[in-house]
Amino acid sequence: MSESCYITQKPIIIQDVVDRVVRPEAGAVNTFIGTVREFTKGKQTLYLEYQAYESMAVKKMEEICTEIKRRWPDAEPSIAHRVGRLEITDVAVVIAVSTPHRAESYEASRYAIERMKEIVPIWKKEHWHDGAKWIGDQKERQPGVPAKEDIQ
Amino acid sequence: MSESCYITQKPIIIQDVVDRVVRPEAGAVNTFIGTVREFTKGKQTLYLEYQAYESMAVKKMEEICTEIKRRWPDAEPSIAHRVGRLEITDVAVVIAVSTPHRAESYEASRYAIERMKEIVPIWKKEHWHDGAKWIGDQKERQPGVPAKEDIQ
Amino acid sequence: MNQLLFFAELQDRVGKERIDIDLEGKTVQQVKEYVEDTYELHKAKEAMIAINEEFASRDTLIKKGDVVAFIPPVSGG
Amino acid sequence: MNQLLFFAELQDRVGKERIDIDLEGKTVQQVKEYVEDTYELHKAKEAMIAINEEFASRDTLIKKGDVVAFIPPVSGG
Repeated sequence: MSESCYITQKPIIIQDVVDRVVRPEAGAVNTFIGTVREFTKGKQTLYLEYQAYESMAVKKMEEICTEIKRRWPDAEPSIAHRVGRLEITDVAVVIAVSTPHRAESYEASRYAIERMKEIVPIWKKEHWHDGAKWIGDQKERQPGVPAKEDIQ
Repeated sequence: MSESCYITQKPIIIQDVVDRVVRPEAGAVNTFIGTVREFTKGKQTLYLEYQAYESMAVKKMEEICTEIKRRWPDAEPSIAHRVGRLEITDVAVVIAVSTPHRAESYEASRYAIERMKEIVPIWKKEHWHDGAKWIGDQKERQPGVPAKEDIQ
Repeated sequence: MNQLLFFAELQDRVGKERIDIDLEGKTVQQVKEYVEDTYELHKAKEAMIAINEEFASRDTLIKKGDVVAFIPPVSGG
Repeated sequence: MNQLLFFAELQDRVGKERIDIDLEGKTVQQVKEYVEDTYELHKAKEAMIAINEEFASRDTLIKKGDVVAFIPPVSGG
């Protein structure tokens, strides 16, 4: 059985992520694919650079999969994230979740991408004509340790 | 530009459907993949047979894409449906919707599969050990013309 | 003349996917009753009718050359 | 001894991805203050700290051999 979560420097093969969750018990697979967008708030991106704290990132991705199986016991998730330099329209992340029926596949897939953006140590640096910047969505987070992890 | 909606007798290549919607303006692609499930309400399916009123089905799939673009103007959808004999875990339908941001990709993708099950003339016949039956979800529909189409 | 198309269970029951027949001037409702009676197809009632690939309401009149299709409850996806 | 790891902007600012340093007995909060002062890293405040790949609260004590990582606000996906 192949790992359900992984980080790679090579282009992610969507079919490969889907193959990890397709099974006779499932009638639905929802897939979320994050691609590199050219314009963000009117500013043109030339390319992105993704960096990961790889060992911890895989651990956190697996944690998200565990959370999903706890919430949707019949769900089978898989998550792949790419690192390194990515060009416009390149695939940065692929999430696939299979479930017996379709509603849960959408819910669990959405949950996975939201959690990815909260707890998985991966960062992107946007490169523009006039500079570059590591992006981190400070607004959505509390400084220091997030309340959730603090409590657990 | 390739067609955004199609019906095929051959296995659907997920990447092919995704390729039809990936573009620089989009940062998100949501994909719904319907696969052949082995057990439905405890009954084992051996294989499925899909039949379509092909010309009308493609027209209705395109109509769904038009509806999506009306509701989510930045969305780009693509829908592929397979016909003929499908084995367990085979892919029957692939929907891909790209949008600038992720929330809309989920919403539009969900909308597409729900509408597929309402207005697209495609039918499946379940084959079991002890027989076979064309499936049609009468409960969810009104006999005769659906109110929606009646009004339009 | 018109084409009358059948799919899924109705096709199996009628034994044909297509019948050439003159339906001009009939309403959709009358076509359904005709098929129900001729082929002893109780299920025809549950079907929608599409005329030239568009769903039609029951009082729509069939015109010359119209392609009339019985669309049983769909189950794609 | 401990390993202190930096990523993203902090790594660029510190100029290294890893520093070997003895942090035993310090709290997470003290490590943050130390890094802030030593590297003039204002942004260190916004970072979370992971000890051995798990997020740690500010009063957690660093033990011998712990791998301590600064995790700036993430932006994957």
